[in-house]
Amino acid sequence: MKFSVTVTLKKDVLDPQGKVVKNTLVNMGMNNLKSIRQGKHFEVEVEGNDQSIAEEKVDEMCKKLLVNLIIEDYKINKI
Amino acid sequence: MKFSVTVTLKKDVLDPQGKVVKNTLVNMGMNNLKSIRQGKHFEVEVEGNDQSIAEEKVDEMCKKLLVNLIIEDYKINKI
Amino acid sequence: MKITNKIIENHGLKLDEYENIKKLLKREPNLLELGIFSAMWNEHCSYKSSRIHLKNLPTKGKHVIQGPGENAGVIDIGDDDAIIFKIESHNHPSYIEPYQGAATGVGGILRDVFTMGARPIALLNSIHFGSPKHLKTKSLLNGVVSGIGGYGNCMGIPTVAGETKFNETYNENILVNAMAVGHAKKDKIFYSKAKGLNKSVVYVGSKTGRDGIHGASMASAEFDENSEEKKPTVQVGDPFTEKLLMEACLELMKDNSIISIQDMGAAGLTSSSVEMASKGELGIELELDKIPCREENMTPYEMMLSESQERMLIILEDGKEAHAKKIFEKWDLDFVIIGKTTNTNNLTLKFNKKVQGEIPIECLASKAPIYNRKWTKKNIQKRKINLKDLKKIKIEDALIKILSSPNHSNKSWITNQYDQNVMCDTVQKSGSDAAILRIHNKDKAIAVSVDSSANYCKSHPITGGKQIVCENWRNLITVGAKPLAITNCLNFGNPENKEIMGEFAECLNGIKEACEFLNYPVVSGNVSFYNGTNKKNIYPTPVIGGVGLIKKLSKPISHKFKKNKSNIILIGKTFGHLEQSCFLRENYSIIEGMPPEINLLNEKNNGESLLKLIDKDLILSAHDISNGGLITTLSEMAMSSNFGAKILKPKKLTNLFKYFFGEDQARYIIEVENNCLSKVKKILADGNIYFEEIGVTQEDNFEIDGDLKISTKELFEINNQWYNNF
Amino acid sequence: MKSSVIVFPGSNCDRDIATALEKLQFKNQMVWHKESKLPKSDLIVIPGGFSYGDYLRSGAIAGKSLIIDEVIKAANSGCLILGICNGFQILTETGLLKGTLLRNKNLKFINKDVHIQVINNRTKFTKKYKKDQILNINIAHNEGNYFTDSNHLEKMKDEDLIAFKYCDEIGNKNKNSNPNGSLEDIAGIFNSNKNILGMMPHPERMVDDMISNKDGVNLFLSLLN
Ligand SMILES: Nc1ncnc2c1ncn2[C@@H]1O[C@H](COP(=O)(O)OP(=O)(O)O)[C@@H](O)[C@H]1O
Ligand SMILES: [Mg+2]
Repeated sequence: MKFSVTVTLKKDVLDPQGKVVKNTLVNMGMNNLKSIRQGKHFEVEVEGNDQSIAEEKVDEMCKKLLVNLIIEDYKINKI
Repeated sequence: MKFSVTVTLKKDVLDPQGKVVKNTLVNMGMNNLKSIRQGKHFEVEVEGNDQSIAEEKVDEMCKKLLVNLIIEDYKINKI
Repeated sequence: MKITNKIIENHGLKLDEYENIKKLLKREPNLLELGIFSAMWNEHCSYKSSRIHLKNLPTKGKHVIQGPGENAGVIDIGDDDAIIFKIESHNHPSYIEPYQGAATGVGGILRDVFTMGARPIALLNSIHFGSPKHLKTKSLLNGVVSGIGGYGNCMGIPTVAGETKFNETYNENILVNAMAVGHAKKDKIFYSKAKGLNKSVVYVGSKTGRDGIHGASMASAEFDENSEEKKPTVQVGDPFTEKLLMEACLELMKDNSIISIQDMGAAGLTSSSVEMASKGELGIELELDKIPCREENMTPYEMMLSESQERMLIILEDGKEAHAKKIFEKWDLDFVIIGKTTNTNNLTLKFNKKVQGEIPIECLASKAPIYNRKWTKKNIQKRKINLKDLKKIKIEDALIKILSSPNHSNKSWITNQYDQNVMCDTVQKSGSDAAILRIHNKDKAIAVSVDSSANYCKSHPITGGKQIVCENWRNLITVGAKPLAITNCLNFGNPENKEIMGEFAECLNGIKEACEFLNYPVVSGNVSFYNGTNKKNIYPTPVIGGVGLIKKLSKPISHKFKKNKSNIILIGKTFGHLEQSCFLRENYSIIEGMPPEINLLNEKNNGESLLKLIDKDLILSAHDISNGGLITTLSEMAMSSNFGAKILKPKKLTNLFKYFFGEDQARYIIEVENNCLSKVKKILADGNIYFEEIGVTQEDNFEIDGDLKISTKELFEINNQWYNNF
Repeated sequence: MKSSVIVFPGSNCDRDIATALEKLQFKNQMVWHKESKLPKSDLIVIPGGFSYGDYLRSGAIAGKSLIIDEVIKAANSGCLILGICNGFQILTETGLLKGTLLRNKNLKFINKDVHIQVINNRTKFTKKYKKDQILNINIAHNEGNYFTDSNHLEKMKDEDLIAFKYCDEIGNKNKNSNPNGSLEDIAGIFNSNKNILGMMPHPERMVDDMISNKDGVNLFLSLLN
């Protein structure tokens, strides 16, 4: 069973990477770009047939390792 | 108008991050984890009302900067 | 908004402090003003509990250009060169978010140094963690080390020395102290004191966000179970922007545009503007609408208390604005004139064309509270240890236990994550007593080292305080440097507790005494109180960072054995003091007793004589004897080289454990070639220095006559395994 | 010999390489990335460091700067180009060198002295070294794990485009001697014309006995004549 996990920086937390990427794109002429924020993405495959159990497992992985809950939010989607 | 861009490593490209993350999770007891691959995620906001024009812009950003086409694939979604 | 007791408390102010504020203002403050008071009056910014003790430290000397009170201390190293350095703590933020906490700690201390006109040339750190068995220790260690590396590596400043220690009293409150050392031209040093009326006050660097609002008051409050939930917005470090800010500032500093400059550290815009005005005895007026903001709808309160990183405040000479702006634009940084100096002696804050807050500067600075907190003398835990009562062990096993322990293990797992070589002036890096950095394009160098001894300080704070200064002094001497001055970071528990305040006062007395005797002044420092949780305080952990000078860099001295069949000499007397030793701690878990005594006269004579030997080029290697005693020191010299040693049994002290593991102070090991031996002995004898010839170097094996024989390779592996398995 | 060192925001080994070049008698100048014209030079160096903080991908943003078009032009007309560490990463991002540099296999920054072997010594960059000579040289990077597709790897082998490989002090190549996991122990590569060299180790850090050793000197001396 496959899930995608999207990890984003919380609102109000500085995103140094997004800032530089935005400036670069604007300098390259993309002037209708309003904002860009960078995050992480994981594609996780777990064994088992029960979606809710599997999803719980993935949630545990996020909490324990993949996500820094102090500065990041996350979303899990079945794919 | 907001889009999400997901950037993943191509299939045959080594993913050292994913590998270490996987080993760590397995060591933490997540033994039904089959695979995990790490990628990037962007939240892009562009001005304008025409979705197809906006999407084209985002596509251009991907090709010109956000993605290293030699080793990475990407997907754009309206959000 | 009515200021309630709850609001006052949330700002970390006591009710009587609030009454004091009303008296000074002759009215009630509004919320913005209250926030500003809370930022300026908290422990971190006001030093209200420590100031009366810090006053006693010796801060002057032949080499001192600027002592405590500025962003960093400045010393003269001859020619037209000055060294600017300081250490600072970032303990609380690093516990909450180890990577960002440690990274922004490094960023902060770097700004303190380049604000004064120095190009940073070295970073050091002292990091203390809880027991390795504690659940959080591993991820905290990992996060802190990568945070320190992440910031310094990106800036391109070598991280060259430090110390890493584990002890369960840091389980819930780790220590992350970072030190930066910079080089400047003596006649190009910049200060924070404002001068002149109507001068432009300029904001440069990153934009202001809602980062770490109330960070300074957090650093001044004890942790409790809820603090992890109370997380304020964590500051994220942006070393790339800091690198640009550094280059831009150094570029602007080449001419005479700057009147005064101050980084925005704890309490951001508030403390930087107040500090500049207060030193210059001026007023300052800020138009907050002009502050470059990262988020929408930021309030004056948020702008004044934000601790966003990588920002500076500059007061410019008339007519230099356009020139300065051009430089900051070149480096893609914000540059905005946000206010001016005034003659009102007030901090005046305007927003939407209205005055939103106005406070006399002196209320925030010189009239901030100062406390003479109650303190009690340390109750000494006497415990005489009789070795006969303890389980018998072999010397070899005891040594292996020490070398393989977390506190003594080889730290290359850590130091390999730091770029130690960038800037191409690192003559000697981590792994030795002190790092050596060449002054760019010259043939002189400085040596740097940071040290602490929490166990000694806990058991007898005065002796402990003296001991760290001496150990730091010794670490510089062994690499052939003349110790010039120190910076210090005083990490302690809750100062409202009499015993903790006693530890502080007594440690400081010890530091003072040693500094005075060794002519080793304190030029900068930092105090971090409230390290602890739920009434459990950390061990008193003052950290000393020292800088020494090597006038002529010819052959750098290290602690590696250099040659086969050379003579090993022990300088200093061995009494066999085992209480508070690694030997008892690691092998028997005995932690009571007095630390070894400090004899400052011996320290001075032994150290100065060793310097003489090094100056005359008479020795091959040198190492000071500290934790773990003689045998540990000898094994370190062997493990780091290709040679072993054959050591004789002592002639006088018959108990081998006392002789080999005792931690008596003021001792060094030196390696001397045969053809220099008689000269060395003569100099030591002439100086009335006690020494013993204890053995010779040999190939392959580390050996004590008849008692122990182990290959140096094996020793190295034993010493190397802990981190790699952690 | 005239050299130019390109300085990007965040470059931090620019002074180091300039010092080394000057010490070895190059006539060197620094070129700020916003300049649109390159001064006439025989050698262009893209130094190490963290251009743009290594944000997004190391080297990616510098690879889009104005001056890079000039570097590409110069490269195509045969000018010698040396990319060290971040410079190597930038060269792969611009396409002047093929392949890419992934995160180190242990996901940690690595700074230490390692050994590398000179694989091809018949080039303008390496001719003063002996074939198979082993150098002791400093590395300092997060992303030095070289990767490329199998076609390109074959081509590099056929055309002798591998400059250096990681090894141990006697030339053995195995897991322990490869610090970052790079494909076939590759530490540095050439382009087909062999006028471009990208390498992760820092030769500019190895030109001074007081600091390290002189194993990097011959790279610069090779370029001088
Ligand atoms: N966190 C660290 N950062 C850099 N260097 C470190 C760190 N921890 C330890 N070291 C280095 O490891 C070596 C051993 O440390 P330590 O045992 O504290 O030395 P000493 O007893 O001489 O003060 C020193 O060279 C020190 O600089
Ligand atoms: Mg030492």
